[in-house]
Amino acid sequence: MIEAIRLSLHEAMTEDDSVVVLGEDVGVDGGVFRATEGLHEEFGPWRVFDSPLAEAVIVGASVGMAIAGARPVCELQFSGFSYLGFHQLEEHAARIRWRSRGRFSVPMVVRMPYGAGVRALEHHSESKEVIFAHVPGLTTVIPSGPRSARALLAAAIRSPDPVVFLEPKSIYRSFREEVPDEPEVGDLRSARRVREGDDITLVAWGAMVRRTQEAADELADDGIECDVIDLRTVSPLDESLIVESAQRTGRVAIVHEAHRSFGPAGEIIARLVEQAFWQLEAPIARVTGYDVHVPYFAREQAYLPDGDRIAEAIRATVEEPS
Amino acid sequence: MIEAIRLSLHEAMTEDDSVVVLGEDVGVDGGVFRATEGLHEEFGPWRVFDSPLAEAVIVGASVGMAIAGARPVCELQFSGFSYLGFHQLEEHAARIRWRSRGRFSVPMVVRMPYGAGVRALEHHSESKEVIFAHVPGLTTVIPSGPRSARALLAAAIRSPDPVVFLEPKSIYRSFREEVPDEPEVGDLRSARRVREGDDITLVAWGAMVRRTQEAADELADDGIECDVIDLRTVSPLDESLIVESAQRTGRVAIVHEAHRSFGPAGEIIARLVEQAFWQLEAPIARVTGYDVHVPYFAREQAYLPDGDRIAEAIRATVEEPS
Amino acid sequence: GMPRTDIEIDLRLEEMHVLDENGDVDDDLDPGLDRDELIEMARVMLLARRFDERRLKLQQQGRIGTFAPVIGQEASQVGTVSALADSDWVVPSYRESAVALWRGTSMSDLLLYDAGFNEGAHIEAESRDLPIAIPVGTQLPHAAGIGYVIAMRHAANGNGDENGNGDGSDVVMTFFGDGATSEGDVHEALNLAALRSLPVVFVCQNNQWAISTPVAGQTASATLAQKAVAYGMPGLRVDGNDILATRVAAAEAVARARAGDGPTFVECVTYRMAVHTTADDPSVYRDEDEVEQWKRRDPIDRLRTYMSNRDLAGDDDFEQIESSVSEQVADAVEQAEARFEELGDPAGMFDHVWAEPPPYVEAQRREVERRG
Amino acid sequence: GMPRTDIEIDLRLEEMHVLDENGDVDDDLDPGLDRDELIEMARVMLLARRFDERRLKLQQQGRIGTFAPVIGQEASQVGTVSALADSDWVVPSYRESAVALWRGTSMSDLLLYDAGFNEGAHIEAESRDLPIAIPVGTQLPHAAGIGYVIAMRHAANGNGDENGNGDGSDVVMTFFGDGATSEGDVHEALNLAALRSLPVVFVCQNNQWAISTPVAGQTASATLAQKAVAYGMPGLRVDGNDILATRVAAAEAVARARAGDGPTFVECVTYRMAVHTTADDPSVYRDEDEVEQWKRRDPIDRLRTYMSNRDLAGDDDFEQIESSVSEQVADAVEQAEARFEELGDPAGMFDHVWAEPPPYVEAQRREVERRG
Ligand SMILES: Cc1ncc(C[n+]2csc(CCOP(=O)(O)OP(=O)(O)O)c2C)c(N)n1
Ligand SMILES: Cc1ncc(C[n+]2csc(CCOP(=O)(O)OP(=O)(O)O)c2C)c(N)n1
Ligand SMILES: [Mg+2]
Ligand SMILES: [Mg+2]
Repeated sequence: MIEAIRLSLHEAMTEDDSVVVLGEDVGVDGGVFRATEGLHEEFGPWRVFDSPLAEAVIVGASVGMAIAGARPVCELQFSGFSYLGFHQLEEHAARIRWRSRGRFSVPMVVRMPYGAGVRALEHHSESKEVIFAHVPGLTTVIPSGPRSARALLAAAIRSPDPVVFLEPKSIYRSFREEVPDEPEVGDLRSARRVREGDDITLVAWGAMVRRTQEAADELADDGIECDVIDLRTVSPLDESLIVESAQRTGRVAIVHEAHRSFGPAGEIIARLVEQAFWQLEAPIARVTGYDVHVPYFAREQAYLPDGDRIAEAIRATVEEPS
Repeated sequence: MIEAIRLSLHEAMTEDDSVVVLGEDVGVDGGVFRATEGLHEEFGPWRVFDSPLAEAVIVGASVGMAIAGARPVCELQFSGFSYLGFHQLEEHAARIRWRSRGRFSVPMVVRMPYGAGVRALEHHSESKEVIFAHVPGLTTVIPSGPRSARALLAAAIRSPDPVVFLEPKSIYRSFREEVPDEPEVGDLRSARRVREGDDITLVAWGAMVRRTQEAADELADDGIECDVIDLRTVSPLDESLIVESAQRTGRVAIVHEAHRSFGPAGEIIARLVEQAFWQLEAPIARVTGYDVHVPYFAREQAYLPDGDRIAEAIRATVEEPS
Repeated sequence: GMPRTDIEIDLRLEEMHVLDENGDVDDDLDPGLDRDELIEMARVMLLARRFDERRLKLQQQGRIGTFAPVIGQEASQVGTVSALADSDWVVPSYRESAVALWRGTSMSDLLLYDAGFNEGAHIEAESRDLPIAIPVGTQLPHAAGIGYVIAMRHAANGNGDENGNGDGSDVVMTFFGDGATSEGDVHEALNLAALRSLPVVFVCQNNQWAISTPVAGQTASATLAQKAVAYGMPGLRVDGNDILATRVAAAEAVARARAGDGPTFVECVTYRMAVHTTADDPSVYRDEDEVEQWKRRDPIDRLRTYMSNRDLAGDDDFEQIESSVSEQVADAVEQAEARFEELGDPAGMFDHVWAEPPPYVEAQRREVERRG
Repeated sequence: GMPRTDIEIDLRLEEMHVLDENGDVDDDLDPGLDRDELIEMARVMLLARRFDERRLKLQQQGRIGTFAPVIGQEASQVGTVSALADSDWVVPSYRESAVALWRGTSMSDLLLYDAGFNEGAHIEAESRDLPIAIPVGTQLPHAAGIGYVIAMRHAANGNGDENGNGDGSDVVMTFFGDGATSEGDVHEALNLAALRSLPVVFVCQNNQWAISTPVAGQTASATLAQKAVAYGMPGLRVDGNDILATRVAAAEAVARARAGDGPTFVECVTYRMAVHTTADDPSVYRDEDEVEQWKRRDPIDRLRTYMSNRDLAGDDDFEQIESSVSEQVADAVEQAEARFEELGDPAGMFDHVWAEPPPYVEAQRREVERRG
């Protein structure tokens, strides 16, 4: 997926010379995950800015760049450090269009490696997307694989409003996928069905999509057919697909790596209760990270939802007598 | 309520000389809402520290103070500026006990005026409690009136772990309530039933409790009896009372001023779906702030849940045929 | 050898004033502004002053909400902003009403804003003035970002050297207070701007107070201008109640920025003569004496004395300014109050949040419309 | 008059070195440490070096995860931390393994940490060493807060003057890098510490790089020490590969803090000889030449030369240190690997998050226990 992201950045920079890449170590080094490799050499030190080590001004200067007509794509080295720049997102990026009554807008993207699973240090495994998702005016995207990452990033860069683009680092290099020769521009407002089934609706995003699909494959052997939805954009939430699916299957499980309490599943459940209550045949299951700090890496896999936990939740939900 | 808070601070400072109050303008000025009035004069410039204008170090120095054995109670002038210090909460306050394997702990309180309704400027009307509620290790408290504010603040100061104490500024001076002569120490782990009824469960906190109670009073005239629960502590969530009530009434409405999407109601709904699914007789209603930035004050009352919206949601939920 | 040596600071770090308290002037530094410009400066300073006086009354009457008066700081604002071209950028905090008036912002819009209507924040299509920023110091990163884009484009267009520096770029001027210097964002923005030699002028209005906190309670630094040393940036500290000094300093900083020689930290030493905002009661924390002291250095009086001494304007000119300003303020209030009536459709809260609102937000808007 | 004058900086801001590259010493500044202490310093420096070399291998073999080697910075760390008493506080970042070893942290704990076990972060009950802080610069506010409590108690106990300053208080020493100086938290903490004259020593290890960003890409400031000017704080810039210089500077700063005269900014000019962390490949962004240059100033070699020149230690002493250190490292690895086996109960992730976990978190723990 990291190559798809690099490709997408390269395509955007080639096509539009107002695209500026900035962040810690994104230049000469090409980024700690190599997402920006080669860009500094090709586009030079203005289009690709090795910034000082200062998250607030990385985000805040991006806001200014966007106001001045550029399309900044800034990288925060890990989402666990994004909180140092969060106030610039909440207080400004998300509000400048509104505050200026449409005079200025903030077409910027904040990319961050996100999530657990790469045996990293503390703060390098965070998944607190709900913090961004709760802010009006922000779009929060989490791709689940190379092709969607490339297309969604292209869409994010074109978006007229700010986008938080969370890249599940555990799938940066975990599997390959063909991407078409031609650039693709995704849709930031729609979820995608990645498997069809009538027995239960599974909702996941990011690295959890694959784990969920694998669990679904396994259960298919037992005759349980899962409808798997990759949210792609967490917020604004595309409720239509989820609601339609849940109305059909009557049973739902949501899988995310974020902490459970006050996590993103709550919103999905709330919408389903509002819009599919009468069709629900069983409690909605949450398979999530626990309500503890992501443990150091010796235990991180025990923190993350895995095939067993997902399968167990699916079985329990499907077997619940209605 | 502001007097109850001041009283509670005074009681704590008198009883325990490790309690330190700090923040912008909390000293000589007594705080922009006068919550700390008189403390500087009585306890001097060490116990009451007029800090520089710098939220990250207000929170971060409080973390250090707590590590060194003090009980800091810092004030952030408005919750809308808390994001500048949020990383210190997420990365340190909430984690130091865990990170140091229990060697150090962080018994600190972060007080902040919170919520809309006082005709204030932008950023002075925010209610993003979910951001704190989602962080493991943090306790998030929102009192609903003088007596509970005093008791809960006393408990927060005594808490062995960090507490975010959000003070709904619209009820700072909106109504009076007797407080007992003796100091009271509240319970940070329990919600409280403030009205009994069998027809519907209403969950609210902070300034919304009163609005909800008023709506409940009104509906009682029409024979609708509401069970009203004041959450008090948003996180860790005391699910037991809510679940018990919902199992009994079968119908629930949640009232909060925060934005709806990815807001706190989602978690309550998720728990109810997990634990009271079979007793629910109607979709759970959310009466909340909208998914837009809190508008400037000419429209803030239209943003906030009011009696009409609450009553309408209650009626719709109660009338839903099961 | 010399194992222990002082670190030399190789930066311009200067203090300056032009007018003395009697309106006398240092000829070497007198910028020699022409009469029309001086009259215009005097007019806008007075306009800002009278506008605030009126707003304080309106607020007391409950006709508008809280706001931050500029009274006492008019020279710090008009002197600096007047060194800009129209095509330059302005990045204000929340106290820059004299800046806004100099730049042509509608007073009735400002009143609308004060009355709690988002519509009051309207900005003209071609304007390069950012909206008010309330979170202290957080606007400085924006100024750096705008400066970055200016420098980048300048470099791309082959103007200036490979660093994008050279003659004639646009300039960004940003305003902040003494209290703001404690904020991390201010530090990060100053550092970035100096690192990349961006065309930004940082105007720090040291009005002695951050609400109830005096400068001495904010930092142990003897001056705020010396904070520039941390960034390898030149610093200028000027008498902020001396409009010639603020103008000279700003013009120098603007010229440096325009020439591609990077940012300057300009400290204007001034005084907040009124309340912090109308929610504040300064009698709790400061002496009326102090205010009286500063009244003697009133920036409007000093400009007037200078102009009289130099025969650039007489009493009748000032009377005429006074009456035109009064009329302008009265008109603006009337206009604004008429608009208060028209506005307030609650569904207006949904305007401009998104370029394209999501369906469920549209549904919320319809709900609000239905309720009316 | 003098309308335009330079701003004088009334602060000590000095550069200093004690040892030259040949191990010769400036007699005026030689702290005259006794042989035992020098031997102990040499031992811990070597221990840190060998420990890192071993960890780099273990990491390559996949037996531990990523970590940040201290190689090249041993004098910056041991020289400074050795100026503290045991009862003083240490607030580290993530690269302070030489500091940790000086303070007696168990090497097998460090290895456990490197292997991803939270148990490795264990801290002894009486220890005043904070755990590793990974978010760059965010630990400085903690140092300020600890310093605040020390000063407050000092004042309350009637020690020192009304500012809590006077003889004999505890001291806090905090460590951070060149890159960290760009962070807002560092700025805010320095400002607060200077404002209240807190007993904090700020040790900035300028190892020339923040991952791939050289100091010149971090700030336009000519030195990092001069950043102290922004806070009205004294600054010292020392040769960070000269353990006598780092020790002298730290001792001076510690004495100042202990006496109640406030914080000091100490810049140790040193070099990160190895990778940033094992996830990093420096060949992408820096020349091997540069590394070679710095190798000539290896802090361990320089101390050795000094000690030999002064007949404080000979080859056999160094051999003995070398072999005891090797043994210690080998023992620690063996011990740690034995512990890897015992640990890893997944439910351990719930330990120490709360003093009293909420019921639903307890239920989650039971779920994990059930799964095993
Ligand atoms: C980040 C942030 N924290 C706190 C506040 C509350 N507040 C508003 S103005 C102010 C003082 C600002 O002082 P200064 O920077 O000197 O500017 P002045 O008001 O004097 O113009 C404070 C604390 C805020 N608006 N933003
Ligand atoms: C707030 C934050 N942002 C980014 C990172 C990622 N990161 C880890 S170390 C580092 C460079 C730090 O450089 P410096 O302060 O010079 O310390 P050094 O690593 O050289 O010891 C970066 C960017 C981080 N850990 N924390
Ligand atoms: Mg001020
Ligand atoms: Mg470094």
